[in-house]
Amino acid sequence: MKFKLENTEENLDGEILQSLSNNEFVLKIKGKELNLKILSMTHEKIEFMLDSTYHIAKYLENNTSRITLVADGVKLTFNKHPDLDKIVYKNSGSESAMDSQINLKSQIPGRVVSINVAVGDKIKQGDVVCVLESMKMQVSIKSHKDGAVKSIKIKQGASVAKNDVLAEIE
Amino acid sequence: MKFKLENTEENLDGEILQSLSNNEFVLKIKGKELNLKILSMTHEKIEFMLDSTYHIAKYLENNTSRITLVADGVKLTFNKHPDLDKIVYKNSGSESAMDSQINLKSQIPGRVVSINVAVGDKIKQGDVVCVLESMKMQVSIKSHKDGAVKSIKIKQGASVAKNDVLAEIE
Amino acid sequence: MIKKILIANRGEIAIRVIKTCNALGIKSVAVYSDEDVNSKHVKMATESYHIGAASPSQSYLNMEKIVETAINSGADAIHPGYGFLSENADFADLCEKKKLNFIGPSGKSMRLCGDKMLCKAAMSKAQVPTVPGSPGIVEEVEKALDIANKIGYPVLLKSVFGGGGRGIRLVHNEKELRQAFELASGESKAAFGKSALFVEKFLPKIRHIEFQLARDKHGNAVHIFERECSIQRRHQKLIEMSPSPVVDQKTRDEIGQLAVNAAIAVDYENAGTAEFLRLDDGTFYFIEINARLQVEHPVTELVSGLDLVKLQIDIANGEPIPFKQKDLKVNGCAIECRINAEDTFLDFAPSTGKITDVDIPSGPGVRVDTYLYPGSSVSPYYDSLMAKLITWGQNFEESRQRMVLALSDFYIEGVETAIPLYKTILETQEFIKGDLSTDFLDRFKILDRLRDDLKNEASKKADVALAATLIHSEFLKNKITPRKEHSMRWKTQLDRH
Amino acid sequence: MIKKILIANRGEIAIRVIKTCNALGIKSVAVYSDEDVNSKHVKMATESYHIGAASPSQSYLNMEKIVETAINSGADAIHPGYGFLSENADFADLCEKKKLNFIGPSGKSMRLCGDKMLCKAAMSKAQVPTVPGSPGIVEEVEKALDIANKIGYPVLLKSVFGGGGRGIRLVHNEKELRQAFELASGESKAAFGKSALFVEKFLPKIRHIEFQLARDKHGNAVHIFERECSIQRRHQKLIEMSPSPVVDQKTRDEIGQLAVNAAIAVDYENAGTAEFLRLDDGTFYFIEINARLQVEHPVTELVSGLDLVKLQIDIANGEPIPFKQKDLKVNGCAIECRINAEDTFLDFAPSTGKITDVDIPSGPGVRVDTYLYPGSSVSPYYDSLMAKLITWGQNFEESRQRMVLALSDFYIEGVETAIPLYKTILETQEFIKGDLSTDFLDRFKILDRLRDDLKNEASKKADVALAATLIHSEFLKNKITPRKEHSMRWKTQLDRH
Repeated sequence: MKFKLENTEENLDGEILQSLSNNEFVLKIKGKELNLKILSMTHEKIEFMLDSTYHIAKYLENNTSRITLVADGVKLTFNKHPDLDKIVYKNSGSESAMDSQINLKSQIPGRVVSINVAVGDKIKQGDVVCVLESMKMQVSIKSHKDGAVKSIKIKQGASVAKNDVLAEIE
Repeated sequence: MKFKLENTEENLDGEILQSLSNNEFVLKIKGKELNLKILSMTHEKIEFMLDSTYHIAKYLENNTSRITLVADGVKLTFNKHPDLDKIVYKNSGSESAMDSQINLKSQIPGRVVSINVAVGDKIKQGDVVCVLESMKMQVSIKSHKDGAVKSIKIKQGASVAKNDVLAEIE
Repeated sequence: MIKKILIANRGEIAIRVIKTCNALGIKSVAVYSDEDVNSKHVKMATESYHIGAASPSQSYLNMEKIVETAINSGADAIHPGYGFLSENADFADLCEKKKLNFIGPSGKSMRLCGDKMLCKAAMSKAQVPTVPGSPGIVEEVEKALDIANKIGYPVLLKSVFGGGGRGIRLVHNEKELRQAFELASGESKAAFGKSALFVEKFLPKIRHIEFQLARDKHGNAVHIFERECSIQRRHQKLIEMSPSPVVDQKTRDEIGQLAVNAAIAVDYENAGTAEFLRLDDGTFYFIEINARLQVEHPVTELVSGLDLVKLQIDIANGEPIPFKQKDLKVNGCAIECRINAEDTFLDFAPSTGKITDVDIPSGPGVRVDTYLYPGSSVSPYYDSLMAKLITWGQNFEESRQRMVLALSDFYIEGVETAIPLYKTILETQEFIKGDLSTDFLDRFKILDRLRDDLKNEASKKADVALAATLIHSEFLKNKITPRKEHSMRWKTQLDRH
Repeated sequence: MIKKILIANRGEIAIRVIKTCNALGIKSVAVYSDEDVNSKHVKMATESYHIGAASPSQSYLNMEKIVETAINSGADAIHPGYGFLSENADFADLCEKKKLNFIGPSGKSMRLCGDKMLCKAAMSKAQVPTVPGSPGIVEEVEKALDIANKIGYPVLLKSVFGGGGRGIRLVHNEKELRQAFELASGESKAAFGKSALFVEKFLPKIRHIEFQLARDKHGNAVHIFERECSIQRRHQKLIEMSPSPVVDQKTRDEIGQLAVNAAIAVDYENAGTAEFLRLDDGTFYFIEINARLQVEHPVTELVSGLDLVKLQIDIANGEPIPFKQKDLKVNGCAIECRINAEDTFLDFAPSTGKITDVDIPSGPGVRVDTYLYPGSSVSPYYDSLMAKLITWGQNFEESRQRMVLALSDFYIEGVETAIPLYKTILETQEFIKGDLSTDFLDRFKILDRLRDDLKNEASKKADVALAATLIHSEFLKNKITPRKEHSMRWKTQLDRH
């Protein structure tokens, strides 16, 4: 199987060569053979020895296209279809996935302190769209792209959750 | 409901006077009214405020006659039928439940180092029946009563688990 | 003698105070908002009372309610922690009025500490040097020019209506000052109806160094060494340590004495902190007194062996400080990292939510003050400090090594933290050499280094993660059944796969 | 320079050594038996290797296998921990032969420490006082009488074939000694074919006080203060502390120097311990050298600030001890309680099994060295020490208060422990006054007091337990449904029942 490590953009391949028993396997990772022995395993977590070293991994997300896990305390995300991804990306015809989105989302929860744009305004990437307050701090939310403000989804004084759409920029 | 606290032989009574909501109750314990508010509850564990103080209890055992729990780190056992218990005890006609048992059980796991009695031997309470070794320590297992050795259930060098019967004393 | 203390706070500092209460046999009373029903301080206190809604103004800042709770619960003293009401002079006065022993300075002293202009005047009288500049508001440009000439360019022209970097102008000569004064004055008049400008010397590269103070009701005053707190983001401390790499015993004695003089100048009582700025040439300028127990007090505890909360309680009880300045010696070195719930790459924006898992480090020389437990929550209503990781070592290097290890062992799931940032900082040569300043993060492009470190770390763990991923795929296809737990029965032979 | 250490041990001490390896950037190699597949030391080490079956003789005592594993894994040194092979001179020799740096004294020195008669002779030469008595075996009764007259009655007549209290006779005068000698001699000849008796002064009420030693390859030797280890059961230590309540600085200097002389007398290298008995009149008698890191080394670490495992590694690397005797000062007071898996009321019989739950205490001045985690196991194959709880305070009283608190916070589910016993001991006036002796438990009828304390504690918690029981009954009848966890969504208003 081929994977792309999103943290580093590295392409990796790995496979299970042999199952020695229900708990021991021979793997091939980046061309190198490794012995893996499962110590404990559930849906959420696996503890294992890889050659002679202990590791623990927690699975945070596993869907058809991506898997996110925490390996020995380090969070990593694999893209399961690195080739497919490339095709989709090419066909989208845009420079980056970010730019193609019209939704400006909040990456933090907070209370809306001020709204600094109006519908129809032409704005540039980095312009402040609104200011949120959370944990005693005021955080400016900036536009992720150049464009025009199509709609504003928030009101002053209202609370927003993480990932809520704040505005649409076209 | 009436309970006997086995740790202290105290008799206690308590009841739920009123259910204010699914999570709040008024209890009467030893004649005193107390407010109880459940913070979290599962089969194994309860966290609650009793009047204004937080408590946590873990249920270790709960059967028809006894409940054992750990309240704020302290292990307690309640007998649920203190009256019934008294009747059974009276009818058994013996001085204590211990004495009436013929089985000498091991209260520790270990390996049998030596057997110090033979079948038919007359022994007294406190006589050494056998010696077990566990965690580098030798522990003498003594007879729990006066009597004759009816049978020996272990062999030298064998391993025994906690609560295994070592011998029968009649 | 204090027998029962209400702690008018939450989070790790409430827990910290409860621990000392427990050790001293003093009963503790916790208060909590709707948001904190399941918080650890509520569970640990002798008694706990609900005081209002999640919003601080309705709970932890509600003076009347807190004082009422203290009285009703039979508490005889109030510990304010830090933040919330801890530096509120009215609250200190209210406690005094209600015969509750407020564990901190008097309202009067607190007011003096809180007013920058009054405080500066008091310091000037006590010959404690403050940042050179105008002693108050400057109405006319000629006066501003006089001051600038006296203290030397460049200078900062500031507006008292500003704050957080707004309304500040850096000027390098007379011409620039004239222009800036006119502009700023105009702006200020337009916005606020009047101009209120002052001049202060521009300090290009500074360290933040503070001294722990204690002063009892009998006038005995000591300093308990310095803390270097120069690693900051947005003027908030991230990493603190004691001793400072640039403070030798002579400097400690000298500036420590200034700090003590500052405490005397404002008739300060109980534990507090005198903050200073230090220039590269070794000049120290007093900036303010923090009239409370400081977040970073544990580093002082670890190098002095003192329990500062106990010291606070003893002083509040009217006892004399049980040691003299000469009895105090810095023992080893302690470092603290503030583990905030925030996203380093989102400009340190808050990150809140449920803590689904947490591993707290331990070991020789490691101390963690925290309210976290698996299943606990980080609330958006309160500040982002979840934990303080403090390590002690015989010297800076041992303390640093232990910190690096402890950071690696600290796992928090559910929110973003600055733990990776701290690992990067602690391993830089600049930090190791002690080349610290308040602009450390910018000056050494730490965030770029962090990005590299994170990539390297991910790259190193790629094999392990890939192995886990391959096995998980098999597991999901039901091709592997997890094996049972090892039986611990004495007689059972273990299988040997 | 040592780069990779194999730790020939398990449990808390293996973890302790790994922590220092990690701090120093040294790679660690763990070894494990079948029983320890899921043990914490296996999980923490850089590499871990299986070495055999559960029985120690087939794993942790298997010298050849351990040395082979060290060589195959590329380790350049071996740390033996305590117990197992730590005082096995043959193992030290084998390591030397295989060019593995054994972190401990030489085999030769270890042999001298291990042979009581040889060691006694060496001490006599070095003028280190040992318990008065015959210098070796006494063949004739007249010789025994001479010695008894010299050292004074009462004396103990002991057989070298005895042990654990067997074959020991207490005699008060010449007549008793004659009778006893005849009886014992006859018994011994009947049982072993020959008589081998010796005479030793009877010491009625003794303290066990030991000194931490360190000596490097350059002949530099220091003592790192004493530890008082008088609270024991069956000659095994339960509670240790430093400093001892009966050792002042003068005594420390004096007996410490004797301890150093003892180390020199046996050409001891690395960290070790000289054990002494102390009589009520202040007389100290050397009894033996423990040629290894001691279980109770953390109390010395907390009052000295040293990392003794680091010191061991430095010495093994050939480095000189980096401080002089005069640089060392006792800082505060540390107490350790050994948390064994054993049943106090079953004569301290072992208690083994799965640890279904564990809460480990923390806080200022609290250190816990342990292999426990929820789901871990206490094996009957190995010794019963699960955890060491150590507290530090500025003085004895602060350390004691912190210990009492920490003991209350320590919860271990699945096996019996002596935690309640320690709570009782720590709260007795006798312990507080420092009236310690090896027969402390019997002398003050501690087990009876423990029974009372346990009843009182149960009685105090009866209301809480009863409340929980009432609710549980309702819950089991499905009359209560557990409420859902609080939602932490920003927008969600908390319900207010």
